[in-house]
Amino acid sequence: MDRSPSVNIRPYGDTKNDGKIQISFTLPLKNDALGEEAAKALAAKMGVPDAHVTHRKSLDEQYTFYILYGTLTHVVDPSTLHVPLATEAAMTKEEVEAFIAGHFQEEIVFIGASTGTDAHTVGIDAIMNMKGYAGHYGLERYSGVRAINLGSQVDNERLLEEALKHEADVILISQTVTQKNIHIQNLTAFIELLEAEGRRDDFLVVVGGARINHALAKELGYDAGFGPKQYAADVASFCVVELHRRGRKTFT
Amino acid sequence: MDRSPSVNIRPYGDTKNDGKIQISFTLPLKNDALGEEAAKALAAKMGVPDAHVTHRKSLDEQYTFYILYGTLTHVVDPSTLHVPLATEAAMTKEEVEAFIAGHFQEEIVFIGASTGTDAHTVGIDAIMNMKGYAGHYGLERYSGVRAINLGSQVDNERLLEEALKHEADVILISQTVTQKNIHIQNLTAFIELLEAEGRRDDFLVVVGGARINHALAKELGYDAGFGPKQYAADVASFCVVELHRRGRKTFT
Amino acid sequence: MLKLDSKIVESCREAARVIAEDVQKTIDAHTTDTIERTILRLLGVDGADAFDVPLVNVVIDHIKEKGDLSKGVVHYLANAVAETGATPKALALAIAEGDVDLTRYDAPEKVDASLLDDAMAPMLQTIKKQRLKRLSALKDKTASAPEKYVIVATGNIHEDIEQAISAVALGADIIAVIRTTGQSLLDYVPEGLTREGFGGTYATQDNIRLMRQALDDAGKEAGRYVKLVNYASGLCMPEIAAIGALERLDMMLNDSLYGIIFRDINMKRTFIDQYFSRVISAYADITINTGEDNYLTTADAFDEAHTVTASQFINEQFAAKAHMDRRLMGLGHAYEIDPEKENSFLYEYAQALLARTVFPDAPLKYMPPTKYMSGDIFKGVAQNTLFNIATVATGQKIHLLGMLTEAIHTPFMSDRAIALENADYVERAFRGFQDAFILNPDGLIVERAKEVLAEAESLLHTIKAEGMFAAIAKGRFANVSRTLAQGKGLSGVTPKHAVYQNPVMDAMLTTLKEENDG
Amino acid sequence: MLKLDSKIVESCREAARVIAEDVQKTIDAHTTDTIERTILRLLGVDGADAFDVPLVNVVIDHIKEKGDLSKGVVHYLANAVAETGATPKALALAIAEGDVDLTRYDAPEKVDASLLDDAMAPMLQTIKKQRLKRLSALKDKTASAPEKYVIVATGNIHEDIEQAISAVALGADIIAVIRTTGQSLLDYVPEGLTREGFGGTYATQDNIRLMRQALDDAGKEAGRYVKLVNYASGLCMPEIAAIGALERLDMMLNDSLYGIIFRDINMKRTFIDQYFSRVISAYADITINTGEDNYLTTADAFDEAHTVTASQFINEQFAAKAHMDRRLMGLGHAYEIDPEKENSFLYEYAQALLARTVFPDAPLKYMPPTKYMSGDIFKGVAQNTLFNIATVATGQKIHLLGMLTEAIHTPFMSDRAIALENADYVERAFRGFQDAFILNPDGLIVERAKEVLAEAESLLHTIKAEGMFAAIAKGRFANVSRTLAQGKGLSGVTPKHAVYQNPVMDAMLTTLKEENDG
Ligand code: B12
Ligand code: B12
Ligand SMILES: Cc1ncc(COP(=O)(O)O)c(C=O)c1O
Ligand SMILES: Cc1ncc(COP(=O)(O)O)c(C=O)c1O
Repeated sequence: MDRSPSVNIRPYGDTKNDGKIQISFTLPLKNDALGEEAAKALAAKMGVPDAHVTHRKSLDEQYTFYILYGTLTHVVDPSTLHVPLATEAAMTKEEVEAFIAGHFQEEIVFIGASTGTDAHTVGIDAIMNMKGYAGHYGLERYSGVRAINLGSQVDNERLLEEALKHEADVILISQTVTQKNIHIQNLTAFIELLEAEGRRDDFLVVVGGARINHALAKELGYDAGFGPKQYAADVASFCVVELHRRGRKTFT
Repeated sequence: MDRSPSVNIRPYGDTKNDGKIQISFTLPLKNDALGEEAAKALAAKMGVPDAHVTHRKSLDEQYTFYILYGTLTHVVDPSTLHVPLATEAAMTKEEVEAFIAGHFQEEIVFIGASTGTDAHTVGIDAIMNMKGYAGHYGLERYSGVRAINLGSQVDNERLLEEALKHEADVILISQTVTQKNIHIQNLTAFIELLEAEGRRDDFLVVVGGARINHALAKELGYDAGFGPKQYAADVASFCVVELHRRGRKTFT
Repeated sequence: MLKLDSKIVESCREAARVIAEDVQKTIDAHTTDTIERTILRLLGVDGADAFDVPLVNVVIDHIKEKGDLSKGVVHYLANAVAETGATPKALALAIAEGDVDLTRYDAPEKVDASLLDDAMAPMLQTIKKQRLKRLSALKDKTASAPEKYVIVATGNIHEDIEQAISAVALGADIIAVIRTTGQSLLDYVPEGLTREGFGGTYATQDNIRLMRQALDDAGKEAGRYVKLVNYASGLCMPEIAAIGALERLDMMLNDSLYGIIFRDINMKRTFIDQYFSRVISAYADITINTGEDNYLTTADAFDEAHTVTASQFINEQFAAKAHMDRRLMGLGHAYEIDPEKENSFLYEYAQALLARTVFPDAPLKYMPPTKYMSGDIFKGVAQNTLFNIATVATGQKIHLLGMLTEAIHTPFMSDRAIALENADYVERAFRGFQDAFILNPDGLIVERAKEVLAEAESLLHTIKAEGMFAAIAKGRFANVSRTLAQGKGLSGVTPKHAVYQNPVMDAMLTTLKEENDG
Repeated sequence: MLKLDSKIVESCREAARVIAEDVQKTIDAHTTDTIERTILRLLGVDGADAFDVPLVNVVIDHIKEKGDLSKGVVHYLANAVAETGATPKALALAIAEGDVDLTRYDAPEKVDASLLDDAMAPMLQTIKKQRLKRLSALKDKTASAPEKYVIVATGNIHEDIEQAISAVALGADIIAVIRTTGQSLLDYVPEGLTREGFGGTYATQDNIRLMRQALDDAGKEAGRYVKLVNYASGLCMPEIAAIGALERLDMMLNDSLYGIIFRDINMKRTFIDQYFSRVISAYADITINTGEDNYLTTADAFDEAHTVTASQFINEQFAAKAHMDRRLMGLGHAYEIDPEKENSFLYEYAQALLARTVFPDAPLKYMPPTKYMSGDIFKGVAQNTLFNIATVATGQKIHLLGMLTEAIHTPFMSDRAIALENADYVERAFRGFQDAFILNPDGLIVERAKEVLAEAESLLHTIKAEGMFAAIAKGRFANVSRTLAQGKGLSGVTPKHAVYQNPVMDAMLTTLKEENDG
């Protein structure tokens, strides 16, 4: 069997390019044959012309949940795709430490917080605290790094104040609650604050969280974004390389 | 809250028209950031431009399973949809019996089988046998009906032979195995056989099974098709009305 | 049930009693802004001024500005009501308009608080009526199976109702309206119906009333009483408790430790607030839910299991101090052990059974897996299934259903439906579990339960020695450290003046004491 | 384990022994087309003629046309080989070309079967080698946890391999290649690699060999031996058993009752075939899987539970007659009780434990829910989770994993991955279950197990009285009735002539008897 990736990729169930796909959603329709047709019609618009409704369940008189299986007609060519990543090949902790020792005159100061009304600290702690997460030590444990973790529910204003006070090089922001895009509002507000204060170029500003990725971060005016299964070494790699590129604190 | 169905329906998560949808599929790509982009690109083609890959799991080095959530931009207007159903308002067993007593001179003969290599009998038994299924009696229990169940793995040729021998009015076929569309082949062959023998108009020919519906049945040249959660009364309703319409065995 | 050494259990309880008693000294010596606002609410003051500032805030801010809140709002209000003949609400409106200066009614001695009886009586009457309504609605109910508890959290009260109706149709017994992120840090209770929240919906009196009505209607259709839950923990603990009592909430999240640890609320402030809020809930016959389960989201559920048990003992004593009946103490625990861990189910079982055994009368609130839920919804269903089994098999009472999308979003209508169906299925499939199996007295589960209890005992004695405030500062709960002088809301704490009085709490306590003796 | 009345168990076993003995008389008196073809295969005949007809079929059809199959193929072949000096395969090719008439070698007396020893020896040698290979690969394996068994069923052997490699990477211990629908009704074993099957893939020698190689490779990478399974039941039972023995299958679905009931195969034909097929598997040290689980797809799993138990007793005796070691008897049972039923888990538990207790040495094959699986994949995950728990908690051996899409399609790669992850999770979470819990001797589970055993005993005695053939005609299994004169394949049954000999079976039985005595 030829296992080399082809150009036009389709989903796979049990036969190459069979396009098999599973979908589920709720429609505000009562649980009857018409609703089932509506579900199939939506699937058809999605490119699944042969969808089977394998299950439909009334959620109450006006709502029905549908599970569908079918064949997706769309294809994707991975070679045309761009992967928005802050750092392609992250260094290990030791490599980051060596890089710092080899390139910078002073220690690098990271200041971080979970901002706004967000009370989730596990993510920022995972990146910053000694202990780290899932076997990856946090920045506090890195030689050449000073890590200041302000905790959660920190106002944008206070975060900037503290960053200035500690002469931070990098500002780390964590956002976990994303319902109704509250994180977008809050993250945008911080960049606006930095710009209003004329401080945008004084820091690398990095954001992370379960629903954050690099593309979104860039879009919002951040230098980088990190999400699930990314750890201190990933952020640190990006930051030290970028700070070095900007000539900050580097050997002359 | 206005609970009347709107014209343009979208999926519903927790806010009217939010379009929330869940998708899963496997791609023949290794588990990395590029694969994730490919998954999102496919979702975008499906009309889910903001899909989040909430999970990706390596199935082996060359395959990855993705779970996505996102917002579907497509809408559907249920008023434009046609519901292909054999019978809109099915009668109860008693109503069917009364209808037969009131309209036909003789008893109606149903002959049924699970055909080809299909060994699944539970479906055809559900329709035909005394006991029925899920609390719905089978045709054998209907007064005015003679039900002959040939069981499973019955050749198309033998089915026709027996139908002629018993002077059946209705032929019932059950098909459960649908992999690689084997049922389509088998069902098509039966209609071709009927036509070749010049017998297509001698019977109502009805098909049923887990993946069968009326639209498919019509497409294949059958008079009707029935699927899950349809029972003897549904088939009987359709058949007696249709036989009556065709003037078969009816009072003059 | 487990066979435990009753001496150890008693030793835990005794240590917790001393710990709570020690904190109670601070509680008794202070009042807070929200306590004073609560008194006003229970004297009939509601609504807001032209700038949407709640009238109760207007009045208390007014006293803080012009007078001395340590004397208590009653000190100013009693004579004002007596002299003007106006109701507290009318006075509040006048203050908002700038027409009245309450501090004019200051007096050197304790005022005659019974001057406010006319204002207070109808409010207490309302609470009693609501209590009776609930009791009679539930009187035929034999609480056998766990009660299925689901949350709604759309941010929009109208959508919340839409979602709740579906949940009721599918068998939910209890609906909790999660609060929007950040509300617990607001030092006021917002007003009106709201359509914009994040990760939850504002807890306002109007929102609660609307949902209560919707659940009463849906419950009528479904042929059963559906319970409503909201959240008191935060800077407005007693106010929300009062609103809950008036609007017939049936359960109330109510735990200072949650606020301290996870919201960085000042510990003094919230312990003081918690006391009054629990008195109110006890009086209104509202079940409280405590938040020990949350510890396991930041601390390891296996290693720190005993901190949950210890905290339950302490919360029991805090509730007892508020004269709360045991049957209202919905102490929290959770199914949060890493699914990678060998025998995770058995350890969870041990923990759940330990809680049931030690607190036999408490309607324990049992939280589903959250921390180890991931974007893999199919694995999530399996995790929730195991949790549901533990719930049924150990006979838990308040069964918070896990959502397969826990790691993704606040629940969709379909997520809840899947959860309810799973819970039903497991409940049916395992109903006779306790009849079929006996615990091996030398087996893994019994051993683990004993171990956790022993560790809890040791922790409780340590805390007894160092005091609750120090224990929190040392990060003994949830691995989070908070100090006495730190945290939000400290400025709202005031030592009570010699003339201070809280006739509302006194009235409630009198009733509660009578009931307990009766 | 259950404490059961050993007298009842013995009474069941004794009745089953009589039942099997009775059927054995018919078995001993007959041969069948496929048995004769099997002998040829084990004398080295393979391949097909120009029209893709397997040579073994060519030869047997030739004898049926020109001679008398009741004398057996050996009767004709022995002298032909001796006289021509050609191998059986060369002769078969010549017959296919029309160059040889085997019936020319007819003889009035029994021929000297040892004339075929040279042809037989290398084949038996191959089987022994394969057996040794398996044994040495498995020798370090301590069979503790249930072995995770998944199916592939794409219809295309190349895709099957693709799917199997993924399953191995994710922890599968056993891979079964499901056969295409209808193969069991073919009175020949198709030849070559195949890419077109429906609901499964053709079981051909080439397909099996290719998959065996793929699993050996994947297993090497994964650091463990991966078992391969295929299906013998049907019209070619012993032939497929022979192919399995030669190609190192590790397990073989092998049950006449399945064929009779679900494939409408004539009972005489398939009982006769089954005997030889089990001798071959016993000789090759291949575990058989029986099909009692299937009964519960047409009969109610609760009401008819005892029919499964009774059938297991009978299958045990049929296997014993074939000199099969108990550790090769993968008797089937299943988790098929309606999930709507109260205490479904506990009843399933009782049934699973009953089987484990009554057949302590048999590596029971435990089937997941199939009948009550629906298009609701999320509920399906929950059903499979409960099944996995029953598997681990009762210590089953062969753990067929349930698929969340059971009601929809043969498994996708991702379905299997979800199933494997679920099984792993449950296995870890419940490992110490048996240490933690003791069965309540007066509880639901024990009571139910006793009830089922008692019903099984009564059924076995009824069958003993009426005979197996009559019992099947009465629809005692799976609610399906089949009669002796009905069903597919009857024309392939021939009473043995006085000169009939089967030296292959004799050689195997001799070895097996020696082993059993040793
Ligand atoms: C633990 C938890 C809590 C704890 C938080 C304790 C604490 N001190 O952090 C408690 C119990 C207090 C809590 C409360 C609430 N929670 Co909460 N909570 C969770 C939970 C279970 C786990 C989150 C977690 O710790 N993940 C582990 C960490 C390590 O992952 P992570 O944050 O993604 O971090 C990783 C990366 O994203 C990245 N990263 C993260 N931050 C940063 C920053 C930088 C700079 C970088 C480089 C990288 C980075 O690195 C980390 C390691 O890879 C999730 C559900 C779930 N299973 O995901 C819900 C969840 C996040 N909570 C939620 C909600 C709504 C709330 C509440 C608002 C409502 C309520 N339930 O009462 C409250 C209030 C909190 C508030 N206002 O913020 C929702 C959010 C929904 C949404 N998408 O908007 C979730 C998804 C649950 C749900 N389905 O409803 N919660
Ligand atoms: C029971 C069963 C079996 C039993 C069958 C016993 C018997 N005597 O019927 C046994 C164990 C023998 C079996 C064997 C096989 N099975 Co099977 N089996 C099932 C199972 C578990 C349930 C099917 C069932 O009985 N449903 C209940 C009935 C009542 O539903 P129904 O057929 O849909 O009927 C309803 C309607 O469709 C309608 N209807 C049906 N027929 C008709 C006809 C008419 C005229 C009308 C009007 C209405 C009607 O009315 C009924 C009531 O509403 C399904 C999985 C599942 N949970 O669905 C797999 C399943 C159908 N089997 C499958 C397969 C592949 C096989 C095998 C080929 C492979 C194997 N596993 O070895 C074999 C061989 C069978 C063969 N060649 O046909 C696949 C089919 C995949 C596909 N889509 O192609 C399934 C889906 C399992 C899977 N995921 O792999 N199977
Ligand atoms: C006891 C308790 N109170 C309150 C909350 C919620 O508080 P907030 O509204 O601050 O998120 C929780 C969260 O689960 C809790 O357990
Ligand atoms: C014992 C046994 N043999 C054979 C089969 C499959 O037979 P077929 O290939 O005829 O579908 C099964 C099905 O599960 C079985 O249980």
